[in-house]
Amino acid sequence: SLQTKPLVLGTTDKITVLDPAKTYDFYTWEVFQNIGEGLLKYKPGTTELIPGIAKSYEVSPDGLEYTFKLREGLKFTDGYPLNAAAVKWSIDRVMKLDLDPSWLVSAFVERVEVVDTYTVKFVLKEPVSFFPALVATTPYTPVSPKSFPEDKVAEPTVGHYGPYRIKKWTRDVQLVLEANPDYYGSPPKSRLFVVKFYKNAATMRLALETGEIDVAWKSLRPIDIRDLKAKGKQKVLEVPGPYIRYIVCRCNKPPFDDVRLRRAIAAAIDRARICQEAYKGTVKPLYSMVPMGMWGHIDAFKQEYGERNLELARKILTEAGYSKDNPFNIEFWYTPTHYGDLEADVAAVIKESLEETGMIKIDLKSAEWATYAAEYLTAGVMPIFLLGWYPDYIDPDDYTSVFLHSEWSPDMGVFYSNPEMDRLLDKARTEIGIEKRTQLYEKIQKLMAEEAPVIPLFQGVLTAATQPNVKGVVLDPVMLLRYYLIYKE
Amino acid sequence: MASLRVYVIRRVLVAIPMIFILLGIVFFIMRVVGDPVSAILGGHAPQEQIERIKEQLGLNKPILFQFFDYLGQLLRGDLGRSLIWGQRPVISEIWDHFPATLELSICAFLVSILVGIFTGIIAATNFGRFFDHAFRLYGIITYGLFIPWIGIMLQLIFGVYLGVLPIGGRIGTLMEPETITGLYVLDSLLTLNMESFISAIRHLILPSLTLGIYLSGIYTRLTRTHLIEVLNKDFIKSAWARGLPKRTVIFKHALKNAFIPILTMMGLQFALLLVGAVLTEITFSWPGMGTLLFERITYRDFTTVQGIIVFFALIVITVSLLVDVIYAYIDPRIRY
Amino acid sequence: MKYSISRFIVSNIIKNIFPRKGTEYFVLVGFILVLLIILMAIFAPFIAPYDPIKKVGEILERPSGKFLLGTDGLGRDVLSRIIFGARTAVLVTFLAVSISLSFGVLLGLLSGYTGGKFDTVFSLVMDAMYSFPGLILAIVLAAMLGPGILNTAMAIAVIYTPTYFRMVRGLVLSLKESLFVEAARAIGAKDRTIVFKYIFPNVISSIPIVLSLNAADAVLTLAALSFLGLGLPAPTPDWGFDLRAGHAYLASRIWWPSTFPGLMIVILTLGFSLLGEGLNEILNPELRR
Amino acid sequence: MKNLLTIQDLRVYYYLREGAVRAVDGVSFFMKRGETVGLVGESGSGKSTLGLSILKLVSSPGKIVSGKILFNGNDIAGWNEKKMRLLRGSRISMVFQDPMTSLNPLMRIEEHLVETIRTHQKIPKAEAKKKASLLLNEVGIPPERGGDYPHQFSGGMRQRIGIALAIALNPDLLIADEFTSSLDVIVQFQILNLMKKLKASHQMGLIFISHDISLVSEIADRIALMYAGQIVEFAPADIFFSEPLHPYSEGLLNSVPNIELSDQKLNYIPGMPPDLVRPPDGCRFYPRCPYGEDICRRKEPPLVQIEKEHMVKCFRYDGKKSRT
Amino acid sequence: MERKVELKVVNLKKYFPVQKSFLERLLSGKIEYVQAVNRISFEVRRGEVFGLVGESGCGKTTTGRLITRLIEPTEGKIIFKGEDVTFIQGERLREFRKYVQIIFQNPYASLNPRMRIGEATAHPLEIHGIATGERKKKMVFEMLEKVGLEPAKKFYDLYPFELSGGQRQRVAIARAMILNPELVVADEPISMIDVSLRAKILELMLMLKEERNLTYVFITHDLAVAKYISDWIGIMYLGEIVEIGRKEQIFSTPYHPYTKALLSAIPVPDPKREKKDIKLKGEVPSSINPPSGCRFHPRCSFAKDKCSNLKPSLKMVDKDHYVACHLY
Ligand SMILES: Nc1ncnc2c1ncn2[C@@H]1O[C@H](COP(=O)(O)OP(=O)(O)OP(=O)(O)O)[C@@H](O)[C@H]1O
Ligand SMILES: Nc1ncnc2c1ncn2[C@@H]1O[C@H](COP(=O)(O)OP(=O)(O)OP(=O)(O)O)[C@@H](O)[C@H]1O
Ligand SMILES: [Mg+2]
Ligand SMILES: [Mg+2]
Repeated sequence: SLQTKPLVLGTTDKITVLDPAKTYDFYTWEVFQNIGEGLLKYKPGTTELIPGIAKSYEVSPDGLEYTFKLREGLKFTDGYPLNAAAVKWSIDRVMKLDLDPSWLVSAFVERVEVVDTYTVKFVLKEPVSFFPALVATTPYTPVSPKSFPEDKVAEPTVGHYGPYRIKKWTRDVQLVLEANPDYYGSPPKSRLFVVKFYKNAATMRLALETGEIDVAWKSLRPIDIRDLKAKGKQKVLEVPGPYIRYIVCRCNKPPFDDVRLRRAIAAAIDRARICQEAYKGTVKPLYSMVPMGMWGHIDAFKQEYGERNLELARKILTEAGYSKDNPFNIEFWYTPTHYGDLEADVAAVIKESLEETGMIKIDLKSAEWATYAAEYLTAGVMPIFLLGWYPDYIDPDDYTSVFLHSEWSPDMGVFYSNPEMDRLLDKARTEIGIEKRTQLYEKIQKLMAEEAPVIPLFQGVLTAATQPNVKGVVLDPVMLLRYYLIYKE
Repeated sequence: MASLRVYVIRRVLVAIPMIFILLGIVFFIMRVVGDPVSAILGGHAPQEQIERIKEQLGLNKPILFQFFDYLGQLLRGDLGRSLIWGQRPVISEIWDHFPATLELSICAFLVSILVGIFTGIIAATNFGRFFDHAFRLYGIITYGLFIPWIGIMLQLIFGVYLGVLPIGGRIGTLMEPETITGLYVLDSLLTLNMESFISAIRHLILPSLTLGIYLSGIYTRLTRTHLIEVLNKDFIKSAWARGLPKRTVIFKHALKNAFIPILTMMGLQFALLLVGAVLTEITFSWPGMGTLLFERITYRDFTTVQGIIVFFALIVITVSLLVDVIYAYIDPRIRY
Repeated sequence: MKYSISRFIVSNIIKNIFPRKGTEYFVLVGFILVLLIILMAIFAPFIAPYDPIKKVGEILERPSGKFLLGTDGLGRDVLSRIIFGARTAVLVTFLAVSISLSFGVLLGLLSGYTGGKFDTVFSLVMDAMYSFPGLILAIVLAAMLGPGILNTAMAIAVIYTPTYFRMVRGLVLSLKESLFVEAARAIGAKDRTIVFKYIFPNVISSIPIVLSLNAADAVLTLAALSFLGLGLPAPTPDWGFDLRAGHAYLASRIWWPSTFPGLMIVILTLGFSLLGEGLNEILNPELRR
Repeated sequence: MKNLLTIQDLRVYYYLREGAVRAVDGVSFFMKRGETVGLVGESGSGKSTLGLSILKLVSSPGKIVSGKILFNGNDIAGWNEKKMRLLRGSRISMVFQDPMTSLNPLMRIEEHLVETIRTHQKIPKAEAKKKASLLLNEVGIPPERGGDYPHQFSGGMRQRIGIALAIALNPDLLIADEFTSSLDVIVQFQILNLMKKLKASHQMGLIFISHDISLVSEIADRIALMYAGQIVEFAPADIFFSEPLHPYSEGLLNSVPNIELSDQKLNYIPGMPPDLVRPPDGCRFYPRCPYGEDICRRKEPPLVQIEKEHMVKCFRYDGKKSRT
Repeated sequence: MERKVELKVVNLKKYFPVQKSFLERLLSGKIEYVQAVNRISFEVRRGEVFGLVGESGCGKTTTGRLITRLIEPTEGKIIFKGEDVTFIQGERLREFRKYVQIIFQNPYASLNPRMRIGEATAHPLEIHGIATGERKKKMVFEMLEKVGLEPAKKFYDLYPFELSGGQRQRVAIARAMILNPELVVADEPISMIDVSLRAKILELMLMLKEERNLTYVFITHDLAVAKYISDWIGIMYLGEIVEIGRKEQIFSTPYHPYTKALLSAIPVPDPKREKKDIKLKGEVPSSINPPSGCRFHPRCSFAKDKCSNLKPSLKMVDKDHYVACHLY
């Protein structure tokens, strides 16, 4: 019944909610990159922003007003015109609904004004250096007032505008996309694109091997990646992604209100072993919260402690009054239900590597994700625990302020507060000009390594495995796969 | 048949208190062990926000009122909305997943019944001899099998080593038949879509075998005991004494009578079928109710979990009702 | 009286422990399997070749002379893990069964003997719970209670209490109507005497059967909860959990981390079921067929 | 006149783990066309087993070990299942004790009859139905109730239906196993009368199995008294009741209260019947026998013929009626 | 010589609901009653045996259980030695149990399978605090020997399942007699015992009666047995007593058509006896909706119009001989 054989991509992720005002997870954002488009977008393969629905934009000298000129004559897939009014309506809707991702708009944008049919102006609350990056995020994606209700979350399959449009969507089973004939740009490389949702990575891998799917994307297990590489029948593409994992120390209460203990942990942790043993080398050790590949990154923790320094750790612990006979006893928490099956392994390796000091005694504790994230984390129940971070927008700010700024760090369970740090972060946020900001972030990272409220562990690696004839899989730090570039030869 | 109709009506009436009790149990267990507000907000929300949500959800009222509110809601067919993501109505989440579970359950049920009754008959008619012992053992062993383990073993053999059958999912890419009943096998037959039909069957084989084998042991045992019991009854002796052929005696007289207690047990075992289906679904990534339940529990999607349980409860009651009615239909003694 | 019941049971077991015919091997085999696993649990530290929660070899090594059943995804010895896993299984099963047994039997006796409204309501509730798919309740309970030995045991116990309740209540009801209880009343026995001297001894003899069949169910339920990650916290060796961890390596044809823990679950369950079946034959000779 | 049925030295054992239960152990007797043999004995003496073995329906673990069953002159002991099937229900039929359970609860009684008739006679359904109504009428059930289920009938009526089923094909021999013992006396009386009537009109032989010796006396022409798997006395009914020879016969008759007698002195037989797995070596009745002598303990007494049709299994008689 | 009245039953009635539980009632939509015993009255005199005869299901056992206060009557009075015991409870009921005992029909079910013979027999002594320790044991041994369970020492330690039916019934008798009761209700005590042993049990019961001047209510469905053991006989039909009289009167001059039918239906071990015919139609109707008027009228060949409307009451036809029938 199908004239063209579709390109099939498998993933173990899922579409949570197909509404830009509500969705706040990476995978659904990826879908919006393909069925929708922001005013600005990233050039594939880079972190460089290029025009999207907007042809161009201007910033007022005070950095408070951004004026976008839209492309003309665009239509949503429900036929409704995509103009300045629709953009304003969409942004207003996000702010009014006030759901999970809305802070990405409402924290920065004062209001949106329609200047003329194709010109729209964003008035900011205060200058934000990374506003264009924000504009490229999903909450800024315009949707059609015809298909989306103004006052509640909805998941229509029409009313978007992007290279693809939805042909059929069976939740948790598959998403069938077809080329959007009204798209301004070059049409997608594959006319028909199917995303198959898997619950189980092993199944997905077998599907790849049997040729049922063309691309396996987020997330094959390390062991499968190793196997596939070894077999060599499929292509395996890897690139460091902006996804990071780290340890959080609860800084406001004993024992980790004592900076020495945090430093001891930071020194004793064995990143290499975690990457090798739990992840079979599919992730990379990380020495700063700002991920590798992002401007401003320095290996701050390596500079401070070296790759691993057991001696230093023992020294600090001795200073803090611990010894082999009087070890530092601590509960270490992790969650088995959110970060994949390997989390327990990660925790076990951490336990071993810390206990190698001979002066630390770890009691591993776990809680399922809802309790972990919704209750324990913010209530400060867990003295030290594992967490992970996917960025909201691609800027060092998103990797630092949230953890280190006294205003937000309680939300992340860090409870860290340092006026000097707050000052540096605030400055870096508003400063325009990449040089100055780079310097600021280097300072921030150094201070972070000294104080070690959070201890970076490793950076995720983006891996996609494809059939040999598949081309156009562009993996980039933005982490959102552009389906419209993929095709089969 | 008027009396049968009256019986059915009465039986339905009797089911009502059962429904209340089950709903009550579900409701109170969920209230006792879970806190929906913190599930929605996370533990650190300010007090006034907690109060606001409580009021929105009616959680500030006494628990009995809450229960009656909840019942009222249920009567309108409203199971509430999911707490996460799109906050979709729970009922649509359920309808999305239920056909998959239904399809799997039906197939597994058929497998288990066919295998179970067949082996049971052989065991009973060979009472005390080799096949009897062998199938008794079969019954005990299968009952002790752990579904995920059988599943994984089958996946290893047929999916990984032989590579002949898929080990997950319901159907091949873009092969879904047009939705009529939601059961792929049936829909593809109705729309004469052979490609879909084959794919659906191929995907069904391993999960239904897993669940079917597990359940078949119970039917082996049931069939065996009840058939032996019936075969020892005077009316069977009397049937032999009248010179009726073996086929008639075993199938027409014995099996039909043995079927009545088996049917009752089927009703009771239905819960086991559901339990098995949950585990099978998770092992085979089958997009059904079990997978949904498991996913939502890990996200603490309180209302969806409650909705699913209520739905299961209603199914259980409906099935036991159905069983009783079929029972009354088969057995003339039951009709009052 | 205590003596008499135990003598009755024990003498019957001894009489049957060396079976002469087909199905009577059931109880012997079941008994041996269960005993072996209990011994394994008790003496785990002496039997296990390695520390079950330490990396002792390369990851995912095939079974070999060094690691008889290979290593798991973290380089831990699979054999040692399943040996220690017996502890978890035995302990949780024991706890769960004891809890549900005590509650179920007590409530069943009370409810059955007193009768009346209390009984009606109670047995309706228990029936409802019984008819409900148990594992699903257990999943919800376990998820809400969080991981841990006692919590898991509680979640399992809750769903099996109705089994005992129903059995005991049913027995009590029929015993209450039985002629020998009526005879006891005719000689002027008080209620308490009737319950403890006439009803209870007759109830207790059926308990071993249900108990071992239930233990089989409890093992499966525990395995299921662990398989779903709702059982004990890692890195406690736990068959269900290890089975699930092993499931990940399926596509790589790495079968040993999943096959063996699963096999242990099956063996222990089988042991309990065989024991239950056998006891059933021994203690209820009239049901023998 | 030729014998309808002759049983010679029949042995039927149940093979249990404890050993073989010798339920029928060397039984011989005969009956003529149209006669009634009353098979009497206490519970467990092997009456039902004997009855069933005539149809070769002894259920596992029971087996016919040896002996002859001559029916109309043919030894059916050696017949295969297929041949036996044709015999059952048509030439020899059987009525069972419990009218509650001897009919299939899920089948209308008419279906029972039609099924039986059509198993043995290839006639159209309608004709079989007509025959069924006639039969019901004959046993005193209104034929219009043919469409009812067994549970809708009372015990007596069900037993009548059982009889209708048994005589449906005009058998030569009817075996009735305790078929009135669950009925009340008055109904029992009615059924017994019906049986007598049918027996006469159908020219059937009847083996009437019962533990109630008084009841047997009402219908039997000959009495076969069983004790522990053996026939200890076989005699014409009037002789048996007036002059019982075997000590067991004597004891039994004396232990039954008789409503006709006033100031009856009841007797009883001490002890209990033997275990049929390990019966006593000599005479099986020896342990309970008031006249037991040494020889009785050592040797099994033969079944001796006293008169032409009177046999007794006791050393006290030696081919004559007088005691030796 | 007129003996003292030991037990008097007046208009005793017992209805059992058919639908026992709430759910059953809901399922069938109505409440029906089994009219098991319907206004029966009789007297039993000290030292005599009152035989209660009737067909299966006519309410004999129910009457026995009512008399021994094992179930509560729906209506009516039970007077034991001049005292109204219909509703006594607690200690007084326990005291009553010392004097009134019952032996059940089924010896396989009336003994606790988990209790040794000795314990079972001794239990009444313990309950009523009559004897303990060695004295108790001695009394039990004596009793066991008296009922013929010799050697008592051996039987003392056996379990019921190790005994035959006759032996079990002896245990039941021993247990009933050990308290030295005055009135014993024997509910078909021999019907489940082998024919050859029945006479022995009857003899034992008669011996005990003579020895202790006991009063028996002897329930049986077998007129021949009743004739053998009783002084008085009451004929029951469908929950009602249709005829009462001294044994000789019942057998020589039965009045009620039902009694007559019963008498002629009883088989007699004598093939030469001339067979009488009985003019009786049908079978016993259900006691849930019993016939109106005289409950026997649908089967009676002498029934008149009156019989279907009016319930006949017991009328004296001779001295000590009562009949409930419109014919007289
Ligand atoms: N299926 C069987 N398996 C083993 N033993 C059996 C079986 N049927 C009968 N017996 C034994 O065979 C013996 C004779 O049994 P049978 O039923 O023929 O006696 P019966 O005279 O008909 O007794 P009743 O009057 O109780 O019906 C008994 O000892 C009985 O226990
Ligand atoms: N506990 C009860 N509940 C309901 N109905 C009962 C109960 N006990 C007896 N009946 C009914 O009452 C009627 C009389 O029963 P009862 O046992 O007194 O008769 P019976 O004369 O002793 O009969 P049998 O000779 O069979 O022992 C029967 O119809 C019986 O079904
Ligand atoms: Mg018999
Ligand atoms: Mg009775």
